[in-house]
Amino acid sequence: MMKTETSTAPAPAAFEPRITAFVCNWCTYAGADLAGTSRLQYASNMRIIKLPCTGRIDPLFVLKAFENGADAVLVSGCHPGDCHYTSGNYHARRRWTLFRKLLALTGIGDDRLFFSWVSAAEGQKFADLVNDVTAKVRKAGPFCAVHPGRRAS
Amino acid sequence: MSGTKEHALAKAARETAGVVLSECYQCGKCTAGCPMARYMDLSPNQIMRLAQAGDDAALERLLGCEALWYCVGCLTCAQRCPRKLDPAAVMDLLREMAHRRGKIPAAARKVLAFHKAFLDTVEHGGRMAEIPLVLRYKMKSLDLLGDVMLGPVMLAKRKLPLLPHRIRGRGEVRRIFKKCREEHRP
Amino acid sequence: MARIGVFICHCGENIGRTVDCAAVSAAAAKMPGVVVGMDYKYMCSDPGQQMIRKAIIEQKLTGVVVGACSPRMHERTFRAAAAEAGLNPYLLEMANLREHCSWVHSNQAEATQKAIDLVRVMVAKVRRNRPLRPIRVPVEPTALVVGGGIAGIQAALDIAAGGKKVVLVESGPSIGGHMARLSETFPTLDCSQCILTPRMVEAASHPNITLMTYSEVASVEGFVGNFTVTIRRKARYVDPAKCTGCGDCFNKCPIKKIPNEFDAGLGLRRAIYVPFPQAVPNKPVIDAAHCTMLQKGKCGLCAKVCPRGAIDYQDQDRLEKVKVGAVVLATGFQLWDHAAYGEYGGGRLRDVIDGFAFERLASASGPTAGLIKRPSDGKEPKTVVFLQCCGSRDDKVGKKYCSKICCMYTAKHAMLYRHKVHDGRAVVFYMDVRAAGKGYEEFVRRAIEADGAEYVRGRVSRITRRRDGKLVVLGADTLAGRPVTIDADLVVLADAVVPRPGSEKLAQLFGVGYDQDGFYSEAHPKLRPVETAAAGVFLAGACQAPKDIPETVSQASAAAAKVLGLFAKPELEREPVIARVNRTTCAHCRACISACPYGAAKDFDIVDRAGKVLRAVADVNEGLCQGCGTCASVCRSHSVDLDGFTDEQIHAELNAL
Amino acid sequence: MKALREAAEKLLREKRVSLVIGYEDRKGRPAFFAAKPEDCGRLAYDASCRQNLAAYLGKPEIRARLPVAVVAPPAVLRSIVVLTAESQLPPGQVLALAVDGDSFLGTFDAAGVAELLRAKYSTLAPEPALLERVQGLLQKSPAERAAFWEAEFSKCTRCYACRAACPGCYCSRCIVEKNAPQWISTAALGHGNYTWSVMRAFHQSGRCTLCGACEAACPQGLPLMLLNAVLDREALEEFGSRPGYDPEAKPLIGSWSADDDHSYMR
Amino acid sequence: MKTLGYFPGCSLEGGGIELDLSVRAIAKAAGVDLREIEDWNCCGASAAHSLNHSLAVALPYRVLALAESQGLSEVLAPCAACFSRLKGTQVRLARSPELSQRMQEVVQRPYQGGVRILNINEFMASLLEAGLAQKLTRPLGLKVVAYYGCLLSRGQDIVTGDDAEDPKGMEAAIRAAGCESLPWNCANECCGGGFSMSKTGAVLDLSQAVLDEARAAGADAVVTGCPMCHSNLDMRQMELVKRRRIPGALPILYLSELLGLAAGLEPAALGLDRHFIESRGLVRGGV
Repeated sequence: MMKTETSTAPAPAAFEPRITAFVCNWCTYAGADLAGTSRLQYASNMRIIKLPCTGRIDPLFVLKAFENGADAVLVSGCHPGDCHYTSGNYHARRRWTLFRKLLALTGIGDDRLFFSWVSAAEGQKFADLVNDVTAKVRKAGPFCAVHPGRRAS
Repeated sequence: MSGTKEHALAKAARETAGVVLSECYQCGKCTAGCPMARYMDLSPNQIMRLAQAGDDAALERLLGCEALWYCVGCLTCAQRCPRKLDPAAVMDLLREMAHRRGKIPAAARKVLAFHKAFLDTVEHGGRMAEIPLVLRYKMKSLDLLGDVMLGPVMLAKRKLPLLPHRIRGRGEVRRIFKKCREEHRP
Repeated sequence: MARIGVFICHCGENIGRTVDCAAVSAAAAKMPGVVVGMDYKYMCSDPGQQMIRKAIIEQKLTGVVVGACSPRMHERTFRAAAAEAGLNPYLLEMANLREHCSWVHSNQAEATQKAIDLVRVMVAKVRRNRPLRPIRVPVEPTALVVGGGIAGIQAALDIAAGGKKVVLVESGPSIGGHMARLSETFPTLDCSQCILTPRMVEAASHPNITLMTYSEVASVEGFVGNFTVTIRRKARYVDPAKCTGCGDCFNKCPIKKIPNEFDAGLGLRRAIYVPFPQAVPNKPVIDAAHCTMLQKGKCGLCAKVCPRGAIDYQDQDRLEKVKVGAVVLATGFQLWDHAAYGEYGGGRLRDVIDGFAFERLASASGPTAGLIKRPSDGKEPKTVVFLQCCGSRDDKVGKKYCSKICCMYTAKHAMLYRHKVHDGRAVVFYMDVRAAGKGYEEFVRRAIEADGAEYVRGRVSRITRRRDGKLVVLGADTLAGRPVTIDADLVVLADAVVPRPGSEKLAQLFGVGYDQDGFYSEAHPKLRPVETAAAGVFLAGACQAPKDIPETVSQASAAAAKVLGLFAKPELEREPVIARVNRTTCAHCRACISACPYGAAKDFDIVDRAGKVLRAVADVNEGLCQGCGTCASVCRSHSVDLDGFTDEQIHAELNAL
Repeated sequence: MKALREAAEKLLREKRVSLVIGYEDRKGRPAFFAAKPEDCGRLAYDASCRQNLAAYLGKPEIRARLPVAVVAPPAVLRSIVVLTAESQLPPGQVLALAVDGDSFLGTFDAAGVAELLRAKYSTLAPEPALLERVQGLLQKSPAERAAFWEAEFSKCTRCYACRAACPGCYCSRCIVEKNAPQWISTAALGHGNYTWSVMRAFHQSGRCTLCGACEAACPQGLPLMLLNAVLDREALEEFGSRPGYDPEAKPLIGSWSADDDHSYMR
Repeated sequence: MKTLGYFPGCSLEGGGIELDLSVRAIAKAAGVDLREIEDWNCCGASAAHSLNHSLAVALPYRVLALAESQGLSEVLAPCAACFSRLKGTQVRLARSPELSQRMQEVVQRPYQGGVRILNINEFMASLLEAGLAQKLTRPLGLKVVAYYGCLLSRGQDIVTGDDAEDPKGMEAAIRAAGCESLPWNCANECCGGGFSMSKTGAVLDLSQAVLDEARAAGADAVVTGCPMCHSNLDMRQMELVKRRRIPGALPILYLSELLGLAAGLEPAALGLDRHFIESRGLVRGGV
């Protein structure tokens, strides 16, 4: 068992956010694989849902994730021009530009909903991204319990 | 950084000089462009290499070398380093360590004497002024004969104010010196 | 009733070190619908696969989740195993417990919890999986090879030798690529043109090869087995059918002072020209930008002297469509522009040249007929300084990577120079000499020991030109720990190898990935080095990464073998991840039709028996659909769904989190 | 008013349409379907007409009776163009009796509607008061915004009057009615109400003409136009989207440009 | 009248007084009011930097804090070394809130980061843009080389808007003064900097290389913006002449002097009479 200093268990009271990520199969999923093969260490709070392309991601998926208790959602796919399906990410980009504004109006802002381009070559970026998102959400705290979009626990 | 061991010097270089020593791949471009390299007993790339090693013997050679005192601060090494490192900043760090340790090679003592004279002057009056500086320098370096003629010529050229300016806030400046010195106690 | 089996792999220590695999399989066994939870040291091994097969048969499993490495690694393996046991392979899913979990986390409790979550998500998904059948599509047994350098030539020849048709597209007027520009080749010092030109001629004359020079890929449609590629045939202004290559036109052309790209600008060419004497096809083109007839309507001399009337000033770019089943990208490289190094003169010093320029100086067929003369004054340089890693291994100004070929060609340059200028000094500044290759290390030693090249370990900080014409090279000898200054007559920079301009755009046309430097990405760095993520598109040569000639030729032959393998079957199978439309609920708003990147979604009329149109809806063409799912997400009523990633599956995954 | 009635009557008399959809001359100005020329005397139009009659054009009962004419103030005209772009109106089957304030502007087919809009209404903009409400809400903290909507959505009874009133909601099977899987809970409770209203608004992005019919129809008085307005503003600013002017427009969600903004992407 | 904060620095009160005189004169001619930071202290120069990195930041911090508290949002630091120290500190503070916090404790003064530091090249360029060019009525017709040295050419995020390997920041001003800026190889080479007294031999070697190259380029004079460079090239040149290491004397001018001369100001008012190497002869009809 390899132990490093960073692996100390969190204090019991610490808030550990639940983060749901929707990623495309070709770029970000592969980038996350590269982070793994490169043995980059990052926070364990994120759970990935793999889809073929960011173009597949319906905003409903995001709302469902929040409804089910996610404290934040990440959507990540190929950089512009790199989409395996040539333009799925462009479709997605336009969708998110609008949807994030709509969610912001209802109180879900930039500390809850994250978007990124991570290519298959960007293992380091993926690891940094997970850490950064986790840190931001940790700071933002649990997704407002009274938010109308969350299932009453 | 996980999984890698970092020795004390590497840690200090990362924290105070912003240089991750392991990133140096010894290309020598720092040495190639250094205007002072030809006067140095250790070339800048050798200083980086020994700093990477970081063991006691390496440290002994580093802190005792003259080269540390000959960095002119021209920024060429950092400007051209392909690894975006700043070898001069590492030398700054080592120089401070050498100064704290106190064993300065004879050839470098004039440089140290000058720096000290400069800082003494500033600590005293808040500003540097050439006449007090030169006097202090000559006391410290015992270089009594060097440049003896320059002073009078400078005076003739009306380049030196006879009464150096002393600022109102020199108490404040002295306090700053004191605090910074305290921070630097090993 | 779902009967799911969950199999957790320790991957030796790789997963087991951080994830408590037994705990994961125990937790999985309690998940709804799961009837078997097991863990094993190496699930991908034969006994591991046997465990899965046995459980499928004995437990009558309706779905399987393997918690192991990334599905990109072993999904095929496990799906094949499931199929052997009689389970539809698409009823098996993988949870990525290695790349996404054990390798990236070190806290065992956290990693184990995450692993359980990942497995639960996949169990929830697999319960909603439906059996799918691969899609079969016919294959057009013609290959397209893009790039007519040695990689493209070799790939085309090998495919043609296998009895399949090839279309070889080259953007320049001649095939041959960079190899045709080299003087000699390391480590044998063969004359480059002597070994290359027979291949060029063979490619041009092979009955299975259609050569399209001065042509570029304009657009790509379709998919593996069935690409339709539109080629832009650039206007040559010379009808190749009539031209005999006699040369009267370019001997008479009055526009004489155009720097010849082939000679790295050291020689001159005319406005109508063949790039080099051995060009294939050996027929000229008119460089429209420099031709006064095409620019201003004045001159027309070439048309007058042409005995065959082959000159056609009205010629225009034409688009031509070719149908191909597979593609080999062999677009090669170019040298990075060292103008970015201000400290090396910023590209303004004429006697600071790149490696290709030196090749041309050293080449018997070059602008100096093989005499080493420096560009500024034509004098023979008595001291030549070679700088390795110029723009390579320097991501501050240039590129992070090692360009791989420079150590060897620099040694060759130093050697050739010393052979030609006996009283000359060749000084090589290097950081490391990377001479891993058959006969390579021996070659470098020979350059040093037998030919007297002076190797100095260190980079150069600055090059300036003194008024007497000397180039002052400020370097370091890091082994001696001292700065070194050399007064040189000529400096040769071993500039980094970078992809050709436009290669990223080409990659986008074919849906091929590329890395941050623009080199094409192979499907797997070790096990699928000539394939790309785009099915049916293969790689050869330096478009993938810097490579020397032997390596390039090897990869080209490998790509050809892949193409021939693909063409060996009349049909091929594709992943059945495709979209489907629920015609009952489709409101025909046409958003999916607008969104589909492949034109696979289209209008469809529902008709009654009499053929009367009852209603229009959207429909998806199975052959064209690539399975991105963009259509599904723009459908407001969710009347479009994507097999393999259905609404139900995703919904279940989210509910499992 | 007289001119409108005469034009409607003429269409029915000449059998150019089988039905005129308009507003009835009584309190509340409800929708009125004139099938006979003599019914047209009951037609009326003034500023109190809040319904968007284009909503009827998506209903199967009306589609079965094409061709029809519809009394159309500017917002309805734009809805007609949106529906045309989405292939919902068979060519030549819908005529607009264009009205504005108290004037009748004439009878137009789909192409004529687009031309009229470009000529006379190219500068239609959302009401400033609406944008101010949006701005006001955006100035609050996220928690306050959440609380605001919590309070509002808790009133929703899921009567779907908003959907019925909207010409954009012509799907034969609405996403909320899909039950395998059921993405949106149909219980009139917090998260289902939230998801419903947010998705309903999002489904109108690039298509909503800000006619206000949904909000006017809501028996609980939910401020639905805030959601529509924030999307409308973003779509205009980011993509230059102006729904309801171009009958050949590609769907905003379902098309893209390489220049689209992604400054928020990391 | 535009007001600009002014940090002369210690050199300009002594050996570099010509720079102070000429900068003040040209500013006056251009209608810019230079307001000296009250009670400023030494920036620490290379001495502080060499021996105590905290001091190397703390001393400039006090200057920045003073400037801010005196309402000076832009400060000219004509001395290249002072400029480099002040702006370098500014950049580091902006990057590290932690350092800002620590410095506030050491110096006991607040600083919000609201001061912009200008070097002499930027200052001259801004004067030209603001209309000084029209006042340069005496084109000098000299062939000069622009000498940037180290601290007006290098320093990441310190010297911005210029090319470290091919600096051009003085070109416009030199042309505006009716002079030709000759191409040469030493524009950004080092003169030996602060080692004038403590390692004089090195300074002589390095300065000689610069002077040799300037002469080979055919220059009538070397133009600089740094008092340290000036002192090494001007004062130490006497020694090189005396030891016959160089064939003759080459005048060294500050950029501000060059512009002052072109504006028709008196050479003495610009401090030309205080140079070690006689330079008044450069002006037509001069002494």
